[in-house]
Parts: sequence; structure tokens; C-alpha cells
Amino acid sequence: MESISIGTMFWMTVAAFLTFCIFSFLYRDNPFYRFAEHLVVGISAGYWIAILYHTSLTDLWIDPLFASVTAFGNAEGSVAGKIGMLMVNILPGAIGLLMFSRFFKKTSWVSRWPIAYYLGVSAGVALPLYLQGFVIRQVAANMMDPRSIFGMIFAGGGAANFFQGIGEIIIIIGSICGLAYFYFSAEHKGIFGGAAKLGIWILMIGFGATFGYTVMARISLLIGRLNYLIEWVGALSGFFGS
Amino acid sequence: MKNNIWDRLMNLDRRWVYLVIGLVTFLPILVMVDMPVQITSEVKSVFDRVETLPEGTVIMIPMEYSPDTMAELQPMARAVLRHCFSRGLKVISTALQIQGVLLIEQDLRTIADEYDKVYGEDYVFLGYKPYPDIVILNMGENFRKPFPLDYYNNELDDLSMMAGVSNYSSVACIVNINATSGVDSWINYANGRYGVDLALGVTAVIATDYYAFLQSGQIFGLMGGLKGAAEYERLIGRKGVANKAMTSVSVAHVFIILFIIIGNVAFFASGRGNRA
Amino acid sequence: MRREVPLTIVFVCGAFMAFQYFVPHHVSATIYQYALNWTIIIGIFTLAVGIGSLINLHYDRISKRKERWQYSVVTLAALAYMTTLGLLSPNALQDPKSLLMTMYFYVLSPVQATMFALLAFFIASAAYRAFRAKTLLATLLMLSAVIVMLGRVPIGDMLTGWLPEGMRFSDIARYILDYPNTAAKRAIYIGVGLGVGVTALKIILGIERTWLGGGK
Amino acid sequence: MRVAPQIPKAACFLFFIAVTAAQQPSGESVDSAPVTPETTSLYGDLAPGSPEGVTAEDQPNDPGSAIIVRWNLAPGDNDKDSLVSGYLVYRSESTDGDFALISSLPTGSTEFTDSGDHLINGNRYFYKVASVYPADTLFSAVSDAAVPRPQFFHTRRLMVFIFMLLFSGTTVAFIIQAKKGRKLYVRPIAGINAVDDAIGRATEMGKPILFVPGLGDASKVATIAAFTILARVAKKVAEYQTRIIVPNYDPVVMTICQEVVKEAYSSAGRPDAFDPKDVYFVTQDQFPYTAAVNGTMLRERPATNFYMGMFYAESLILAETGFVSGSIQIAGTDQLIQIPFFVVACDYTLMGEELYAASAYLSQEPQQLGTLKAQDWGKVAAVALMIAGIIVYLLSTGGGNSFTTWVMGG
Repeated sequence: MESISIGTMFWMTVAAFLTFCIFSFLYRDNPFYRFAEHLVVGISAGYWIAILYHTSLTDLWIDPLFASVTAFGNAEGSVAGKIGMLMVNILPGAIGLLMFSRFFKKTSWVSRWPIAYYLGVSAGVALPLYLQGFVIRQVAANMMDPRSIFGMIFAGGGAANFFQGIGEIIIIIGSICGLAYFYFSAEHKGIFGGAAKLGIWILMIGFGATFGYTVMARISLLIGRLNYLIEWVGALSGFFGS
Repeated sequence: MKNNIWDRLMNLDRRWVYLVIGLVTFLPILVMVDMPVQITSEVKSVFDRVETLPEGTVIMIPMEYSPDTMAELQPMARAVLRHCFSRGLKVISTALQIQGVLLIEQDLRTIADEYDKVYGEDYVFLGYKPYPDIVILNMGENFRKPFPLDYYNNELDDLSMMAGVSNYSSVACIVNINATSGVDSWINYANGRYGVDLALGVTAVIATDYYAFLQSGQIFGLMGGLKGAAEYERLIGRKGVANKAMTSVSVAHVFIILFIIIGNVAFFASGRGNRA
Repeated sequence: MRREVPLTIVFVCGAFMAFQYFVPHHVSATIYQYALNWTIIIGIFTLAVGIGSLINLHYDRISKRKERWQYSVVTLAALAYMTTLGLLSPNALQDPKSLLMTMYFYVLSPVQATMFALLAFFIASAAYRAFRAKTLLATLLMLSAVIVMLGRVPIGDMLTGWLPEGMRFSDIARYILDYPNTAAKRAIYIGVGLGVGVTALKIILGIERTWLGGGK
Repeated sequence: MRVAPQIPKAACFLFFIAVTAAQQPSGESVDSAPVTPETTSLYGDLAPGSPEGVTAEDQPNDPGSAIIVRWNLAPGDNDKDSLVSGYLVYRSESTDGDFALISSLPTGSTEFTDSGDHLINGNRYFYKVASVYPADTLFSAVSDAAVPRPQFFHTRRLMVFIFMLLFSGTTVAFIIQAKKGRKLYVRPIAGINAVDDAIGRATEMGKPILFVPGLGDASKVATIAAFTILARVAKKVAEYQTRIIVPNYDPVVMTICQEVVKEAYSSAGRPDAFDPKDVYFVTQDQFPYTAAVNGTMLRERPATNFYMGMFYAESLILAETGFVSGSIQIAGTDQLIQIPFFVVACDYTLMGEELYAASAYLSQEPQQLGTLKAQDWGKVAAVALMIAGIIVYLLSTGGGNSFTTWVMGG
């Protein structure tokens, strides 16, 4: 087996050390955890600066801005079009710069303009998108042919068909009752209260299922970390053994 | 207040729970306890394809996983690589997700060393290039287009294995081990556009989304998460990390359920259940 | 000025984007693309404000020698180091062997993965503490979780292997995931969709203005 | 590089050559005269033929610059015979002009979308499709002229458009009614009442309150709802003279949280008590952020933790650590997968829609409460639409299918 370079061994040990630091948190807060926590906050903030600078800022702003400036040296195209393009590329930067008004107490209210733009665009995009994806699509998914459902239940197509038919009824009734649970305009009383109660039962069964479903993936992650530590021990003994 | 065993169990320090979970996950990794794992046809068909390729055939195993997804996909990648190397197949690999390149390079090298494979003769690692869609498309024309040099800065033509290997038409099939949404690019471009036979290894959670491609014949095999890896390990007769993990996972589940039962017994035995 | 301008911006941008969804024309599509890009660019400028806040907080701890100020030195040093690595090298992100990526690989990602792995412990302790059959609701939550857990691992089917196919833990788990779970999801999705809709409208119409803070 | 349409399956060598040819930017012009097959025996009894019924038309509901070409399968393109090895699509700007090869498609294809800036809106385009046989390539007749155009209204989104207008109208109507002073009944919600209690508890204990606005950026409506809850919490905190700590994941969220908390302090008459360093940015990275918030919980020992907004896998890490530090915990998220973990580990959880309701509740403005009524009417409308769909199915299965497709939209 090829021996591991001293550099790789060093970095592997750093990674193993940090793994132990984080695991130590399970016992209690301690200096090792605090060290790892503070280290990784700085590292990740710096990493994101690099990512955003190299990807978003250059691709979306700096490069197009330069292109629109150099376009003036080009004979093709109308001057008005070029000025328009330049404005389109200058403006977001200018709006972004308004954020820096926060650094001064007197002007900090100016920073609400970019925030207003940000929230306005976000809310406008979200409104039809959520109504479509979360409301209309889900409603349409509940439009099932009752004849095929009853066919599955009563036509004697075997247990599998029977339970599938029942399941589809559970979906329709369950989701309507779930909505009843969230209904704010009436108290949970009478028939309506019964529906709301059935609704919260269905919600709880669904939550339990989601919980149970993720356990395996979480244990897999722990196994992944433990395997890394075992590998590191192996590499370490190989490194000092050779 | 009576301080009997039930009360103490009710207020058990959480660290005991942590310790038990840690131990029951860790011990099966050290000691092999066999758990029956059923072999599914979609994993078997990947194995069968690799098993029937003649010695010396070139196979492509692109790998896209990173430290946060390696727990599920690394055992699978290793099992497939072991199978290929043990059968004397030649392997071309890429890593089109930047976060995983170092990891994948290590994995490939480690497994190749196990079988005394020589770089350039038995396997080639092309490494990383940004914009996976375009890289996948360009490799369909020629590997040398996106990768004039391999990961170690060798000219591809200087590597004896690459002689006569121009593009996907020179490889028998692709087994893509992928934790990213880039899976779709391999399906659409490598298989869809260039018609290479493609099999996938993906994480357990997203595996359910890809059964449709299996049925439509766009992929010839599918491995999902640790379970898929465990099956593959069994097929090559070398039960390793994934099979141990299956035991860990099973035992950990049992213990979590035991904890729930103990918690409930304590709850009712301590008399709090009656008051509630 | 301080309130009217932002409220006008919110209304104009919000109403435009909401109606844009229904207009496939390329002019509308282009404006949409620019509008989204601009939010990203503004976000990057704001990151500078965020980093300023981070530096300010830790610098304050150090300069005032607050409790555990030494750790703040670690944060600021790491930040400076990583930023330098990232900004000085033009292709640090394209080169897997760069020091920036090495730091990512051996420092950042082990911590991320280990934090994530803590969940294995927390999921167990939470289950132990909270899954108690105190009420009908708690019992339903617990039973459904236990059945799905058993249905996901080989041992569940070992326990129920003697039952006919369709009655084993994995089958029941599948059934719970396919039907009651879908019903629950659907109810929540529809509610969330309406909640988001109303909140977005309140923002656009200027009824919801907590984000404006105070001032005249 | 132009991205190819999804092609399901193809492995033919001929096809491969064709693809390579298609990538020549100029595109070769081809002779349009049909080739007479010389070696008919090659195909058995079957006579090879060109694709019939070639149509080309503007793609609907698009920004423009796209045309859909459709044709029927050529003879022998089926599982039994599988004689055809692919199709070639050609385009020209006049019926008798040069037809350039623009794409090659595998067997079984009956459709191709030609799109991109090379199609000028308003111009006329003509298409021809050829079927490729082992020894022959047979050309279809030229299609009718197709004119790419952009559309001004997306017809498949009509249902959403109607729903959005009705829903917005209802919301505005309720707001106006509430402004006029009409009393609107809204039932109490347990989790929301708990918010006030928890703040009271924190002040009694003299400990700080931790408010985690989640991992969403400010464009997420759940995060926006969290701002309103933060405003309420911060105001109480300012009144009771305790401290509020808000660690942030997103810098835009941080600036808004600062504004919100600052305003709460000044409206409580204590503007000087606000310390901007208590509303701070950590890092825009899930687990480092979680690590830092965990540390804060164990060191500051807050009396109450609020988790409001978007949460992912870190939900349980935060909530379990908060439990260990002995805090009362109130969560609210619309992230379906994380709700169970909050339900299990927190004292109160605002599930999904309740998060949005809470922001209206806590503001205590009548017009905000009015919007809750609109949400309820939305639910009634949703259930009514569901039932309508089921009734249409009872009338006719085909009608049900097309109604569902229409509602679903695109």
C-alpha cells in the first residue's frame, strides 16, 4: 500500500481532532468544542465570501458591468441601447451600496430601500407560486375518481386493491379533516370539532412516520463519522509503522 | 417523593442514552455480525453487467459525493471499484463535484492499490472541471476535450490505457455514483444523447425518485444508499462497511425502540401515567 | 420619505412580480431574470454588512476582554485567513488542490458532518423523552414512528417474517407513508400555501410593515 | 452550447454520426428529392416510407422563439420490426429554399421543439422530417409555415390566476371590514398564548430570550412571518427590561431583525437599551451556524428559546440542546419534515399555517386578524374545489381527467 504523505496525515489528524471536539459536546460544553465552534464560524464565513465573490458577484454583476462598459468601444449597436444596458448593470450595485448606509446612524434609514426591493420581489414571486404549488396542485391531486376507488374496495380485487382503495379515502378525508383542524374562525365543537380531532390524529400519524423515516439516515451519518475515525487510526498506525 | 428505580429511569441522564447509541452503532462496525440482506434485482443487474464484461474492457465510474454525503455512497463506490479491479476491468473516473474531488481521488487510489493496479495502465482519474452538464456532453465527443490533462497533469495520450479510448463509445457502460442532482445530467446527456448504458448509485432518500428511469429502461441498474451498498458487497462476496452498517443501523433502531418501551414502562410504573 | 418610498417600492415590485407569473412574453421573462439577479447582488452587498457585524461582535469581546475573549481571536483569525485564501487566488474554487479547498475538506466539512451526525444521538434522546403514551395524540405519534422505524430495517421483517406478505412491518410502514402521511402533508401544504399567500399580500399592500422598523 | 432535448434511448451508430453532423454550426443543405429504395429486400415485406403528417406550429405559452414539430412514426418504427434507426429534422425559411439539418432524434420520436434565438419572432419557418433506414433516408413533405410568437397570457395558469384574484379580493374585503370596526371571531390557539407566558417567565427569571429566525433568507415568507413574532417578543422584552439575543444566518435577515428590535425598544421608550451586538450575524453555513447557536444556548442559558421560520436538519440539534439548557422552547415552521422534530422536542410548536396565523394574532391589529378570515375562506374554497373535481369524475371519467388537468395547470 502506498504510504500517505506527511501533509495528508497532518490534515487527516486535524479532521479527526475536530470530529472529537464536536462529539465532546455530547458530554458538555467544553474548551475543545468552543475552539472548534469558533474556528469553523470564521472558516465558513470566509469560505462563503470566496464562493459569493467568485460565483455570484463576478458572474452576475462585475463581468456584465465590464462588458457593458467595454461595449461603448464597439461600433455596433445604438448608443441609447448601450446606456440602457449600462444602467441595468450599474443599478443593482448602486442599490446594494445603499445597504452600507447602515454603517452610519443618520442615514441608516436609506437601507430600507434595498430591503423594500428585496421583500417586494420575494413576496410578489411567492404569491402565485405558492398558490399554484401548495394549494392548487395539492387540491388537484385530491381529485380522484370515486368510481375507481369504490371499484378497488368492493370489486374484490384482492387485499392489496382493497387497502389501496381505503388508503385513497384516507387521503381525501384525512386532508379535509386536517384543514378543519387549522380552521381559525370556529371553535372545535360538534361535528366540526370531530373532524378537527380526526385531522390532528392524521397529522400526528404523519409526523410519527416522518420521524421514523429519518432515523436510518441519521444513524448512517454517525456510522460515516465513526468509519472516518477508524480509517484515521488505520492510517496513523500505517504511517508510524512504516 | 419516592426515589425508586422507575423514577430514576424517568429522569435518566441523557448521556446514558448517548452512550448506548454510540456503543451499539460502533460495536457492530468492529465485530461482524451477519444480518440477512435481501438482494434486489436492480442491484443484481449492475453486478451482472460488470461480472460479464470481458477482462480488459474499459468501464467508466464517475463519482460525485462529498464529505457530507460520503457516509452513504463511499461504501458503494468502493464495492463497485473492487469488483471492477478484481475482474481486471480498466476504470476511467471523474469527480464533477468540487467538494468531493480529494475524497474520490483517495478512494480510487486506495482501492487500486489493494489490487496492485497501475495508474495509467489499469485506471485513469480525470478529476474535476466546472459546469458538469457541459463536461458530460463534451466527453461524449472526446474525453480529451474537457480533460486535455488528467488530474495529475498527464497528457491523456501518454497513458497507455487511453490509447484508442476516445469517448463514451469506447466504454462498456457507466456506473455513476452520485449524491447530487447532477444525476439527471448523466441520464439526459450521457444516456439520452450518447446512448451509453448507465447505472446509478444514489442516496437512499432520493433512490425512490429514480425507479421510474429503471422501468423506462434509461438506466439498467440502481443502488440506493447503504442498503444498496450492502447488497453489492454481498454479491462480490466481500462483506464490508455497508454490511456492518446494516447491522449497526438495525441494532440502533432496536435500541431506540427499547428506550421508548423502557420510557413508557417507567412512566406508567412510576404512577405518573395514572395522574396524567 | 422614510416610509412612503419603501412602501411604494414594495407595492410596485410585488405587484409586478405577482402578475409576471402569468405573462410568458420574453420581455416579462427577461425582467423577471434581472429582478432575481438583483436580489442576489443586493444580498452580496448585505453580506458585507453581516461580516461587519460579525467582526464588530468579536472585536468588542476582545477589546473589552469579555469572558472567553480568546475564542473570538480564533474566529477573527480564521475569517481573515480564509478570506485571504479565497480572494487572492482567482481560481481557488476550481482547483481541488488549492489551500482553500484543503481547508474546506479537512476543517469545514468534518465539523459539518459531525454536527450532522450528532442527530443520531439527539433523535434517540428525544424519542426516549417524548414518546410516551401520555395522551392519545402522543400514542399515535409514537406508534407510527416505531412502526416506520421497524419497517425501514431488515430486523423488522425478521420479526414479522412469519406473517403473510402485505402484513409485515415494511408493508405497514409503506402504507403509513403512502396514505395517512400523504393526507397530513396535503393538509399542511394547503394551509401553508394560503398562509404564504396572505402574508405576501400583506407585505405588498403595506399592511405588514414590521420590517420597516420605526421612524417617520 | 445548445442543450439537447431529453432523448430517452438510443444506441445506434448511425444516430451517433447524425448527432455529430448536427453539431456543425452551419448545417448542411440536403437534396429534398425522395430517394427511391433500391434494395427493398433489405426490409422484408415492409416498404420503408417517409414520416407522414408533419406539422409545425408556434409553441404555446412561451416567451417566443420556439416551434413544435410533430410527425407520425415512419413504417417499421415499432418494437416488432424496428427498422428505423432515427429521424432527422430540417428547417428552412422558404418552402423551396435550402433545408438545414437541425437535429437528429432516436427511434420512436414523434416530436421536436426547435427553440432558441435563431428563430425570429414573426418570421415564417418550414420543416421537413426524414426517417433513417439502414440503407435509405426518406424525406417527408414540407410542413405548413410556422410563425414563432411570444404570448401575453399563460393559458394553463388561468386557474391560479382566478384563484389569486379571488383570494386577494377576499383578503382586501376582510381588511376593509375589520378597519370599519366589524368584530371578527378567531378562536384561541394554544401555541400563541404560550408566547406571552414564556416571555413572562423569562423576565421573572431575569434571563435572556433567544430568538432564532431560522435558515431562510428574507425572501422566504416564513422568515417574514418570523419578523412579526420577533417584533412582539422584542417589545415585551423591552418593557420587562430583559435581554434578547438574535443570532442570524442571513445578512439581510439580520438587518431587518435589527430594525425590528430597535423599533420595539424605542416604542417601549427605551431606545438606549438596544444593543445592536445582540442581533448579530454568525455565518451563512448550516452546521457552523448551528454549532454557534448551540454554544450560545449553553453559555447564556436563555429562559426561553424561539425557533421561528425555515429550519432543516438542525431543528432537532437546536431543540435538544435547548432542552438540555433548561429553556422553555417554542417553535414555528412551515417546513413539513422538521415539524415532527419540533413537536417532539419543544414545549409548543406552531405547525405550518399556524406560524402565519401567529404573526397576525400577535400584532393584535384588527386588520391583521381580518386576513385570518381570508385564509379560512381559502380553505373552504380549496375543499369545495376538491369536491367539485370528485363530482365531475362521477359524471364522467374523461371529464374528470380533463378538469383535473385544467386545474393542475402548468
